[in-house]
Amino acid sequence: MILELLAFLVLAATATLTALAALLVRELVHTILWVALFFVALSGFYFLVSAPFLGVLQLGVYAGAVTILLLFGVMVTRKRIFAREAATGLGPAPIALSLLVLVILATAATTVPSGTTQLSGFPIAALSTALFNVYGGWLLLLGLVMLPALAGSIYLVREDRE
Amino acid sequence: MTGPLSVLFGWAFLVPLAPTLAFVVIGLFGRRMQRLEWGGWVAVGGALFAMVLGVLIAVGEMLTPGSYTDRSFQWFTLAGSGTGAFPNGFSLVMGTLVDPLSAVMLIVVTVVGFLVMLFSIDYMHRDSGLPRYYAELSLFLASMLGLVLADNLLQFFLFWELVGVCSYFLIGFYYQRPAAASAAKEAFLVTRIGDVLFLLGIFIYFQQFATAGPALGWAAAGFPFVYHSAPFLAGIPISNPTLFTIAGLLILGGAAGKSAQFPLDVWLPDAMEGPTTVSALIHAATMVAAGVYLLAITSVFIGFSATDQLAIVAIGGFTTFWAATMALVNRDIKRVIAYSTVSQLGYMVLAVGAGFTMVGLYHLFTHAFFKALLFLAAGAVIHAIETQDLFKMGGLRKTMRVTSIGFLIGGLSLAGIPPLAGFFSKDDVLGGVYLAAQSHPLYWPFFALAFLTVFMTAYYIFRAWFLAFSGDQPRDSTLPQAHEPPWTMRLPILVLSALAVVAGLLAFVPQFGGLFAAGARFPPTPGVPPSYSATDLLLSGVSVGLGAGGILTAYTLWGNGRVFTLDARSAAQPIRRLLLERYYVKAGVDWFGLHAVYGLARLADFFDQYVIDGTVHGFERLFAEFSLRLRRIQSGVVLDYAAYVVAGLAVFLLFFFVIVPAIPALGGG
Amino acid sequence: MTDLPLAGFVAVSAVLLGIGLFGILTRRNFILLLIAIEVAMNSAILNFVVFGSYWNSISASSVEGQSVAVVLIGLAATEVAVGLAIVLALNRSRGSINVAEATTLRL
Amino acid sequence: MIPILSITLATLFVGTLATFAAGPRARYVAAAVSAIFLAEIAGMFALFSAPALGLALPTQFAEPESYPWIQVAWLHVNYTVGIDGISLVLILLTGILQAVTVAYSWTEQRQPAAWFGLVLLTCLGCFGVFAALDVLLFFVFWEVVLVPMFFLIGYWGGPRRRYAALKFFIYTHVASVTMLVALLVTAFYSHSASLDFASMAASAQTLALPTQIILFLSLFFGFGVKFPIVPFHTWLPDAHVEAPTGGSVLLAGLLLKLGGYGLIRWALEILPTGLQHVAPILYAVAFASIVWGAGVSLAQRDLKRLVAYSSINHMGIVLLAIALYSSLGLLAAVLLMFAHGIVSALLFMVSGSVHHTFGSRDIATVSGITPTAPVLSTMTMTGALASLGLPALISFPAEFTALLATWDKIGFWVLIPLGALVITAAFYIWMMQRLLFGTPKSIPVGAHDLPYPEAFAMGVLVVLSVLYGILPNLLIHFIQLSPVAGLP
Amino acid sequence: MTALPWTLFAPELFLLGAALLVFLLDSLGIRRLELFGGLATVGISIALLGVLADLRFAPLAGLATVPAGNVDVPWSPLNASLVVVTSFGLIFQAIFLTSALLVALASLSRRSDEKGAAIFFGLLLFATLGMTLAALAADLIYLLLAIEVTGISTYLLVGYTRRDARGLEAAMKFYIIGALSAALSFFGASLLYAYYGTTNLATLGTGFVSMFPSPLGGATGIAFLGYGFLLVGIGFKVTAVPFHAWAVDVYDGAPSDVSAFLAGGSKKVGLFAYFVVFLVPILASQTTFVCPGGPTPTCHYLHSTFGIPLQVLFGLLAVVTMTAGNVLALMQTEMKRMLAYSSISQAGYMLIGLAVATSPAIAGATLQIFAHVFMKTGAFLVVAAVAGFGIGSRIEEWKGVGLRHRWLGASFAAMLLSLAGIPLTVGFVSKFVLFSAAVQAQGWFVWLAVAGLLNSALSVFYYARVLRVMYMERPEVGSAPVPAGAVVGGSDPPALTLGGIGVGRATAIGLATAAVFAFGVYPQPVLAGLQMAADHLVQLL
Repeated sequence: MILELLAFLVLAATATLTALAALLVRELVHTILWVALFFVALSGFYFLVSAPFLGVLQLGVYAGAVTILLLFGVMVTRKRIFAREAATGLGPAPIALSLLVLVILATAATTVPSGTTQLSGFPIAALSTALFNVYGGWLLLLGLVMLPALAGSIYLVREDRE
Repeated sequence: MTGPLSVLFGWAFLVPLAPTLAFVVIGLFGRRMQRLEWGGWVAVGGALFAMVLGVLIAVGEMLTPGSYTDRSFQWFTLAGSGTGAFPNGFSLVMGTLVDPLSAVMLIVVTVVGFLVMLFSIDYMHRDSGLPRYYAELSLFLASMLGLVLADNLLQFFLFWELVGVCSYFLIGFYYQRPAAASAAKEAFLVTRIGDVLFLLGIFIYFQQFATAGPALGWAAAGFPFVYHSAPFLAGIPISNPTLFTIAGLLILGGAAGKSAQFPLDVWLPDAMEGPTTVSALIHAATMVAAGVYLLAITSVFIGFSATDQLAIVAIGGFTTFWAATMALVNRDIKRVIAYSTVSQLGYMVLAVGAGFTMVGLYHLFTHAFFKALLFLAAGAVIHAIETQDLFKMGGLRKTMRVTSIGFLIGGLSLAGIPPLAGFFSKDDVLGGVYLAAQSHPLYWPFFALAFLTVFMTAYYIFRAWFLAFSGDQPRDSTLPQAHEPPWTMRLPILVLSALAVVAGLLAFVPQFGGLFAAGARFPPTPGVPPSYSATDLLLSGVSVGLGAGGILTAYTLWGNGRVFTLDARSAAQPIRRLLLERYYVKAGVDWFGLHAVYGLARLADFFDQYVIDGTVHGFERLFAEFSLRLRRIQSGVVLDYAAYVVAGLAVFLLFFFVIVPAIPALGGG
Repeated sequence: MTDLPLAGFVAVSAVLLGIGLFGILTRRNFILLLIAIEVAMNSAILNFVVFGSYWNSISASSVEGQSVAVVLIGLAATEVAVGLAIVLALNRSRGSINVAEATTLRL
Repeated sequence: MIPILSITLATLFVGTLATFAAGPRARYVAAAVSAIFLAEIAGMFALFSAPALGLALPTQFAEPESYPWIQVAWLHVNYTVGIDGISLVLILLTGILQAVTVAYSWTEQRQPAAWFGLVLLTCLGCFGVFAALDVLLFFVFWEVVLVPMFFLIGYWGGPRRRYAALKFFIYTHVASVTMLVALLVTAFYSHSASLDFASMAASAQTLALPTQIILFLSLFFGFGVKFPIVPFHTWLPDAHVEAPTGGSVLLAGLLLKLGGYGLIRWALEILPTGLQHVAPILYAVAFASIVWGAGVSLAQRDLKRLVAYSSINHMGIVLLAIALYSSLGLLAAVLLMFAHGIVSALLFMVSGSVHHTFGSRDIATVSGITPTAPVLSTMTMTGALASLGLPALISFPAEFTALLATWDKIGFWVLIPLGALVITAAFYIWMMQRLLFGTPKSIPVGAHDLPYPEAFAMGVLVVLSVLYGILPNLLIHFIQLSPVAGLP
Repeated sequence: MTALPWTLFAPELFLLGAALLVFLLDSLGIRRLELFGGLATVGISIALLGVLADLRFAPLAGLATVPAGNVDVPWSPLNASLVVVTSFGLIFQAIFLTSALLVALASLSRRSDEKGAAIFFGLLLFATLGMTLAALAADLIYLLLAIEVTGISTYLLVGYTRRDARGLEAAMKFYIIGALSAALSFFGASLLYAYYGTTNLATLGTGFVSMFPSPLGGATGIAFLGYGFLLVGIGFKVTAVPFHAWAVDVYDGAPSDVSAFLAGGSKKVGLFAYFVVFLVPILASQTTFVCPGGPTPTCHYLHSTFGIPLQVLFGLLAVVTMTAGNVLALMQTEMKRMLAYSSISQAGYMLIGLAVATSPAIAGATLQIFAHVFMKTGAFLVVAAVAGFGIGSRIEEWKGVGLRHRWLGASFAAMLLSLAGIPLTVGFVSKFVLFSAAVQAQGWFVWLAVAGLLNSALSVFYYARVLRVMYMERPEVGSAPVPAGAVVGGSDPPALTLGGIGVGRATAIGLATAAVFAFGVYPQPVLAGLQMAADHLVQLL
């Protein structure tokens, strides 16, 4: 019990801090490292709430593929993080806004019963059955998202011949 | 009641129709006729027909005393809905009514009309635009006859307006002269003020009679009440005497406008910008008398109110004096006669107001002839020497004998020298007012003014005669050689001279006098001329003496080519100036028109453009400005756009978490 | 079977969303923006997973939440891919991936 | 039963399309359409006069033609057309003005097909408004009028035409929208069975009094802007001044009448109680319009602007007459609308002819045109005199009745419109003095009297104003075949 | 859990098939615009015919007989059905397909040497596919994913010109805001899932009888949060203010044909999503459900507290959206941006339907959506056509266009008048029905109608201004290049020829114009269908 709670707290801290760090560090390559760590921390959560399949998926897709993709993007663009970041025309308003949303969300979170709750996972087989059976439509749509994304992205990044 | 000529009464509508046809013919084919100079003769023909028929009808009326004949058709009708002010609806009619009053007027209008038309043939032959002149004159004649024969107040008003507009056009006949155009405008607008009051007066009568209609057994309310209702009047309960008083005052307003009574008198002297023939016909004999005629036909209602009568007496009496003073000093021959017209109209109004309706009409009758005579004679002078300035004239007696005699007869008649026409009628007026003042002490001052005016009248008209006709030769030697006018002009002068002599005496012919005695139509105010009692004879004597004194004064100052000049430092000089400037009324009216009314209008226009429309523009600018400012949020920076999204999110969440719980209607609270 | 404070998870996901929004609003580097969007997306996925487990503990047949999570992980990855494609095209065309500089279209 | 209204609508529609397509020969097509339209109007009069049809019913419409248009559970819209005496007279006005506008602009050179087509379309819209007995149909035609007028002003107009066209379009559209909302609220709040006039009029009586008052005021604003009422009138001078002559003729002659007609049909008849309760407001607005229109006219130097402001004055009297809510008042209002349609059309034609003959409409600089253009001068005088209410011309019976009704209903308040009559006379007379009379000034070389088409068009109007001035019963008889007869 | 017959998906399959065929042919090296365009046109046409056939032959009044699960256990949080075929959805499908068809037709006339024809038509087909699938959604996640299909396709579609910096900038903005919105949507969905334990649209937001206690108990705050996030996330698609800002830049930067599709087609999917997501809680709050035998631990009825707040919020959103859109458009100098703002304000009108949430209002809003397809798609297509003459997007460049090209001018004028809500056009009818519905609902909804009508009056300003430029002003010398073959001479500006537009585009514009008038004069069949669909939707929910 305590162990789980402790794990939760550690993971929560890690996830939050890595996410922040990823957005705030000056070197883009470091950012990618923090992001990877963030994804790992999230997958830790999934293990914690008895969703090991998702944990693995998270590790594979995010910590693996997405991170590498981002790294690739960084290398191609070869741009350092700009000297001063938070300087849009709106001044400090964005920070205030995101804080405001955060506060409201946190307030709402307090209405959630504060006691511990039982969270249980289920066999991976059940998940896959559901995914390909009941929720097949979602996967189908995911495929339909990926198809134009693939075609379009390739077209977009391809150099013109002439 | 039928008489020898009463079969003609039904055909009375032909009287105005003849000049109407002349108007249409000249209007349509005038330009083609101009070369052949037919236009004038068509008009003369129309007027001749009207005169013959009109006089015959009048004679017929004399032969069947006290009769009246009404022929009418419905103009438009309104079906009643069973409720409201006119439960049975009402119908408006047009028609002709022949009775003693209209008979008198028929004679005046047709005779003077015909003579003036005839006079015009040569008088106007040098002018361009003659078809227009004859068309307008014919239309005027038609309208005037329509007015005279009107059998109800609405029709009366309709033709009243038409004669007004004809007068407007005829005053402005020389429209290229700014003064003429301006005078025409002034005449129209000043009389329009009166017309508007008159119209309201009509409404009041109409409504009152419509209310009383069922009591009178009328199926539908209507306007034919002026004469028809008179016999019933005794049976009408006057439900609202104040309203009747107000109506009488409003009618007086209308009459004052048309008859140039104070304070609406300013237009008539200026109207002399028109051709002299027009002045003779319209602004002396006929149209200006329509106001008096109106008072006469409505006197039956006005008689209900002492206030109205006093108001009429006051207006008439004061105008008599007021206009005469201005005539004393004027240099313009036509304007002198014009002031005299205003003054004489004042006598008529005075008489009607004092309750002697038929006396007023009697004076109207005689005045029409001698005033037209004066104008035509003046016209002949102007035609001959092409000036209107008395101080340039002189000695015309020698070259224009007929004219000078005509003018003399007219002048004597105007001055009230017996046995000329003016004597009898003016005497009757004075006598009547004297009689009325016995029971109405407030009439005295106006009687005094009117009496005093007799002297002034004689003075100013003979001042004019002496200046123009006596002496050896014109004071201005550059004037063209004067000559006696052709027969078309001489004939009307001669005829009118004769009428000016005999018109007064005609009243002693029983049949003719009967017209004026037919006051039985007006029960509250018998209009019988005063009998010649001792007081009357004394009054007549004093009046004639005053007239003679006036003539003598004029001779002393102006006779035999003398010119009386006032010392520049004389105490009378400011008075003379005041009179010449017409008491500054004209200047005041002009100022009022140009600065007060037009100024206000300009102000309103400014307000309209810059405040009302400015507000509209303000809204436009407001939106534009708002749009331009709001557009700045579209900065092109995608991060800003994201911020809007998040801000919207924040607003929604705040709405759900702060506002919804706070407001019971939304499910919170 | 684990007992954990549900509110804690909700709080974590809220904080993650907040960080994501903060990143989206303040970063100008397109790649950092992509990362911020991923953070926000993952907060949603976390919710789905956690509440999926919760509802599953109530009714053994409820696999909805985790199924959603699976699909969303795929979707988020696809989005990153598309985003990167746009980054590359933009970089090639403008020579910059600073999104705040791309303001040709405005007003 | 002959569906003459639908036939007329169809012929007008086909005629309009044909005119658009006719190219340079558009004017002949337009003339033919006008002739057919007039013939059909004659047919309507004939049908109306036929006693066998038993049409002398006060509040019913002759031959209502009704077909379902939009029918869903909660919304019943029909194509319903029908006319009563009021519509009939205004339709006659439409026919007359269409014909004379076509005649007046016979020699239009710029895009003639579009010009004549748009003129016909405007008249089609007006006809539709006068014939429609359904809220939606009414509104459709009401707005249809706007578009061609927008183009007429904006393409063929004067120097500031674009501004004026936009202003006209937006200003009146805002008002229309208000009117539509009020009508919809009336229909739905009273649970009217359909949007048909009869159904609306029947059910609206069930509304609560405050609702009726608010709705009436909204409708009044909506229709009032078209009138136009002070202070919502400033679109009018701009639109009129910038519009081409034909446009002004239709604008003043027909479009202003839409406001009056709408107020009678869709406000007075549907919400009579509302009207009676707010009558003082209407009086006040009417008085303001009357006095303001007359007063501002006095200050105008531009002939067209003067006539435009005088329209405000005259329509103020119409409003007053309507607000009286009496049989006589309503009769006067309709008569006055007809009269104003004829007379203002004549005066706008005069302005147009003065403008292109003498190169300016400034009455302070153009002076003494009578010797150069006697016919034009005569037309001007007739128009001005008719407009100031001279007897024997068309406005007199109307104004007279209106004022009588006013006196009958509200007593000495009638002094306000009566006083304004003097101002009206003043500005017309002064205009005539400056424009027609006096020494000829700034008369361009080669200035000539009216060309035949213009003289013909104006001549027709002059003849009509004399004819109806002398024989007003020709109209009054028909106007009374309407709710006019049913009012107190 | 019920399997649906494949035939129901025939339209979608045709679209998918066409899309795949396009990509396949492209990868085989066959690069012919006519071929791709033809494929797309045919595919969309067949799909549209299929949808229309469904509408016609399937029971219009009660299509949702297919997913029996929905009907059998309406309150089950575990309902697994993702797809439901409703007449409402079918109508939306038809709307989407119509927009796509017009764009595809017009795009047939693109320059045939243009690169990326395959990708254009492929993405267009995919975007359309996503929209049609969204219209079948019975499940929130399914709905959001389908929208994502459209989203991803359209991001790329906007940037498909690849070399065009403006297009790429637009794509970038579109993408960032779109991805943000997607994240917010899914976060909202996760909260709703947390609260209700289901993602089934028919259940979400209802006062449901839960077999299980929600972990959140009565903490409706979480659900409110979920709705708030969804409002924002979908609001991006709808271009509701303040989530609209991207749209203007994107419509401006994207090729006009793509803008036509975005404004005419893809934003409607957001509205559809609004309808199916939010009508449930709104309508649920209007009905009372009582557990048989009173509330028990296993049957407790949560009366939906979301209804009125959501309606108010939608009302505010509608008013703000239409007003801001109109005000922003007032002084606009770019044609496409003006049309974009106009599109935003039109979205505001449509939102009234949600605020009022009666079946007439839903029908009215749908009619407005239907109308908007023709007006806005048509307008952007004309802009593209006019651009073909070298006349750019600045409004002042359009001087005299109406006179130079009568047919294009007349079409554009018709579109503008329709957008402004002038009668005899479909835009008027739709507004009339919509605002009538608001009035019919009485209460404060009347003010929505008033606001809408006043706004439509305000909008007249900028539409009329364009008409003024097109018809009442002469082109400045040299400002507009005179195309070869134009008739020069006389005082009239040179006329533009019909040939320059291309048959496909001319057909598309012609169809749109004809529809604007045809449905404007006789909307009865469409309205009756929409009303039935709306009635059915309301019953279903």
